[in-house]
Amino acid sequence: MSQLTHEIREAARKLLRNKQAQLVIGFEEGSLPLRGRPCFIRKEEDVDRLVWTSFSDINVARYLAKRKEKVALVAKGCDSRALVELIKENQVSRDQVIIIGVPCEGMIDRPRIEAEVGHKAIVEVEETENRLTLKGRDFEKAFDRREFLYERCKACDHRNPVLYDVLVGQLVEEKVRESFPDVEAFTALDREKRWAYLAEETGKCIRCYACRNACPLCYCPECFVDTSQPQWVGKSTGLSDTLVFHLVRAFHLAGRCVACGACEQACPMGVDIRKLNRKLVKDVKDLFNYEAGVSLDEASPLATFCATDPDQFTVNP
Amino acid sequence: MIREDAGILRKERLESLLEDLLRDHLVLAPTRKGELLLLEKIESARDVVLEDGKTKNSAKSALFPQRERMFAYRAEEGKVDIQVPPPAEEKQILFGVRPCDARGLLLLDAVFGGDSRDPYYVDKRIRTLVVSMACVNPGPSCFCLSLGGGPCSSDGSDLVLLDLGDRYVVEAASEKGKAFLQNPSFEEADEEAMAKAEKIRKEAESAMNPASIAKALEERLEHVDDPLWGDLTESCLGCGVCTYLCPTCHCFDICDEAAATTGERIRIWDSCQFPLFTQEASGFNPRPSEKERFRQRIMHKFRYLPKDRHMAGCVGCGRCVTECPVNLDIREVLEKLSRAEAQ
Amino acid sequence: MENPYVPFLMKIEEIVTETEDEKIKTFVLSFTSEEDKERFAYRPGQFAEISVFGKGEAPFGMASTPTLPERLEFSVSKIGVVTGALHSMEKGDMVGVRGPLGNGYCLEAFRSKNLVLIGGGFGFSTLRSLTNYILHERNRKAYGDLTVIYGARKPGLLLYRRDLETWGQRTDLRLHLTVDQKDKEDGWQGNVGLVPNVVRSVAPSPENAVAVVCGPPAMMKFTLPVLRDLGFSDENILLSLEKRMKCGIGKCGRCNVGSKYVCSDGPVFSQSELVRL
Amino acid sequence: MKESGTWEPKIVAFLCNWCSYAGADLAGISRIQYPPTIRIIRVPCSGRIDPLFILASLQKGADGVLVSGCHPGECHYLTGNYSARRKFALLKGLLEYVGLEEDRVQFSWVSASEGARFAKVVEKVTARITALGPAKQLVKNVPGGSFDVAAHS
Repeated sequence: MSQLTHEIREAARKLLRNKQAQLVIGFEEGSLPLRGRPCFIRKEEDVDRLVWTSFSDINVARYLAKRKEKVALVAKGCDSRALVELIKENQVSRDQVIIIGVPCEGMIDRPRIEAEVGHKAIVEVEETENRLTLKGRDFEKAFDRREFLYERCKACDHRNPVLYDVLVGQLVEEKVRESFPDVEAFTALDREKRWAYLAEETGKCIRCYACRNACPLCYCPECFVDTSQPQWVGKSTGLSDTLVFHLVRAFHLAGRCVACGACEQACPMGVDIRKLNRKLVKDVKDLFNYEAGVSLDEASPLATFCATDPDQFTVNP
Repeated sequence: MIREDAGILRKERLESLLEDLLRDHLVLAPTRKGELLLLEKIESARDVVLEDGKTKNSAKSALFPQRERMFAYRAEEGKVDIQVPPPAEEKQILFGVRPCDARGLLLLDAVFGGDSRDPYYVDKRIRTLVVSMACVNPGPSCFCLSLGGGPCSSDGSDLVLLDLGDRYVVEAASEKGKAFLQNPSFEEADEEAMAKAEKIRKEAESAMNPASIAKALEERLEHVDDPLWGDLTESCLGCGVCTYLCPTCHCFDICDEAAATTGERIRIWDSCQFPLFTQEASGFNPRPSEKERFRQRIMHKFRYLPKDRHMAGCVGCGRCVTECPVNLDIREVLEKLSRAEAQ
Repeated sequence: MENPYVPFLMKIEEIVTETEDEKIKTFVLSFTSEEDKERFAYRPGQFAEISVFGKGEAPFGMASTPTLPERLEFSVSKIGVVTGALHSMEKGDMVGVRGPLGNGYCLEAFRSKNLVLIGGGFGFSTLRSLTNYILHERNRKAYGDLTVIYGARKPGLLLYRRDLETWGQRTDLRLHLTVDQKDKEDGWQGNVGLVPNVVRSVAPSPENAVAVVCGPPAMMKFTLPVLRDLGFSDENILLSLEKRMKCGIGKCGRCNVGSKYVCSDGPVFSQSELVRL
Repeated sequence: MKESGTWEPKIVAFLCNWCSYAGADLAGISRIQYPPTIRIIRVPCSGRIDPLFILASLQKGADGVLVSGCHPGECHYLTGNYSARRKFALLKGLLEYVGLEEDRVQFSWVSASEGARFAKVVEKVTARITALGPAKQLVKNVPGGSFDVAAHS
């Protein structure tokens, strides 16, 4: 058992025992190799289900909205950032949550590992320090986990929780401020190439809405794709409607997206959803000097303005 | 001849067989699109990927596509003209689907066939030959055995291929399949091959770790208000992954896509996991939360369909297990329901 | 192969605004071909899917009676996309119709029985169909006593005013109208009270009788125990359910309730069937 | 669409009631000529514009969209256009990024007294969109003139 797992369990046990929290939301082992999953602990005797692995990759802040009880949340950097936005948007009250902060060293990119072993069935996984051993029926392969992190985790500059009440483990060193080489590289492509890429990615989408439903900040009671009067977006999988869904969803997350990757990770079809979000994260930073989910005090960029905001994009005859 | 419903296909003849079929068939087979393994129309035998397990999408996509035109219309000056697309002429082959997917077609047959036949499905179905690939190496999420199928089951297939290493044993499971075996690519099956196939079949079955879905489940499902449902569904995101990728889920919506005077009526997949599925125009929703919707999914599959169509709405393919974004494992749900006493 | 998803065309002959709030209109439709008319042999309690091309389809129970086979009537409450579009249509416009769908009321089982029809609000439309069917001179003798209890929220929301007047003058039918509330100005002389209470005070005899209930969920829920108290057995209480439906032929899965589909197994169920679901 | 050669674009123009709409009116009563390419939708403020309005226009076959509001600092509701400006900047960037033809969606500020400016904006916007030709990228393919059953299935 890792030290972090141990410390998370102890923190949860204490909070439940002292009745400081009625519910602990954290991670447990999944039912399959390479999988973790959210878990909901209400009794002290269940605390040992909690674990911390390279697969504790779901954004659990998603489960906070509309709860009545006092909740302790096991939060890595991105969970805590989502929580900051939720608090700012009055979806969660700060007093209602006890944050068990976990410094995060990145989560493993499951699809990439699966491709690495040639899509063979993985039956068992062992994790020790930075070593990951995968076993199948007729193979065994070991990896350095640091080489197989999600792209978003490699680029992450908020690995430590930005907000916490209890800290487990030791804070890790943060990377230097992120630049956006991916966005710049994509921008440099021909317009036709960019459109073709997005059309192809959109073409994979099956409109299951896993991206939206996994997103900690997509909490609208009625999503714009679901309204019928008027029906803004058609329900079928044609390029036009599907792309408009992704564009507007990305736009609704402008200045709010904390780059946790819950969307792309939930997507069963491997659609490059973050392509759009990353562009908006960059523009929000460049144009309005704002970064989502890092400060409780700073106003959200689309809820405020500045007289000197950029204007060059308008037509000036 | 040992058995007239069995034959041998040497692996080196697979490509020429497929090329041959491609001449006058629409052939759908597992193929890679980037990292995705999809059951899709192939252009060349070389696109086929038979070894990598099940495709991301299920075989239902071939017969019950996510989006399908029911008819086109033109409505002008008090006149309406409706045009129904003519049924496809081309024969199609689903090549290399897994036995779970083939078995799933039986449920779709029961739903879309039967009373008031669904012409869109049935037209395609009668033109379709299903050649499945037995699973000699079932994955950790597979549980077909728990639902009456098996890694080498022939239910729903016309032919089943079983990999012996250098060749396939091919068994026909229908008259259509038998007729197909007349193709000169196949050779006569020999005793040794058949015995080897049987051994592999047994091994594949014993390598599986079926979920223990007890008889008690049936009785337990009678208790709609079981408090266990709340605990079971706490992590559910309410997305449509499980139902859209499921080989048996078949719920759909019908809607119009319109320009000013012309348009089309389409049907598209829908999911019982979405609030809009049952929400009435007044805003009232008989299934207001993930709990009721998840329960409906389980009930429909394991209680209603067995009564109504004499077959569970689940073939144990495990797609919902591997693809659920939060790993809400249906096997565990069923096990818990089979185990616990109703309260 | 017969395609059950393709509608045939009908022409709007007349549009009757039924209620004072103009939210419910009855559309009188005529067939455009003799074949369509012949194929559309229906019984009260069945429904049809009406298409507004470009907007979609929605299910409506037939409010007309099969004894007048030239015309179909549908009462439409303006709440959603299709109903909104229907409400803006005019005389002469074309709509698509698919049907008849569903099981309808089991007329064979009603023969020589006393019938108690209990309707609330908009749910009364198929009971109007049934009432007019039974009152037809060819049919009346085949059935026993006929009691109709019908309520709306306000007097101005009662449907089928003309029918109600005619029925009120007949001696072979006991008609009890009620409203939940009345205004001072509307001059309502009749009953004031909720449908379940009216059923209790009318107290129809369960002897050789069948009760048919159709109305909003709350009304059905509270009427049920009253009927049971009066001695009606669950087999003799029929309910017409309303659910979101799409295909109308038991395929699309939307209206699944237990192992039944409201569209193809219903919409009419006996209470004893519903208890088992 | 007219015969080839005489094609002119259809442009949906969302105009703020308090400025650009009045500006368009002024252009009209001042008899200032500008291309008859725009279909005006009056909105109470440029802050009312939801990106969905713009995208839905393109889906339904508009060749371009123009959004025009009050000059920054002159909003009838004080700050509506300031908020809108931030949204528009992000939207414009996003649409460009995904490879939508850049000039399909354009924004401008025109006051109630600027009839001539309004005409010039329309001229410029029309010229750019005309140069692009009919929009294809986001248009939703509904069986149209050909009424072709085989297509799009």
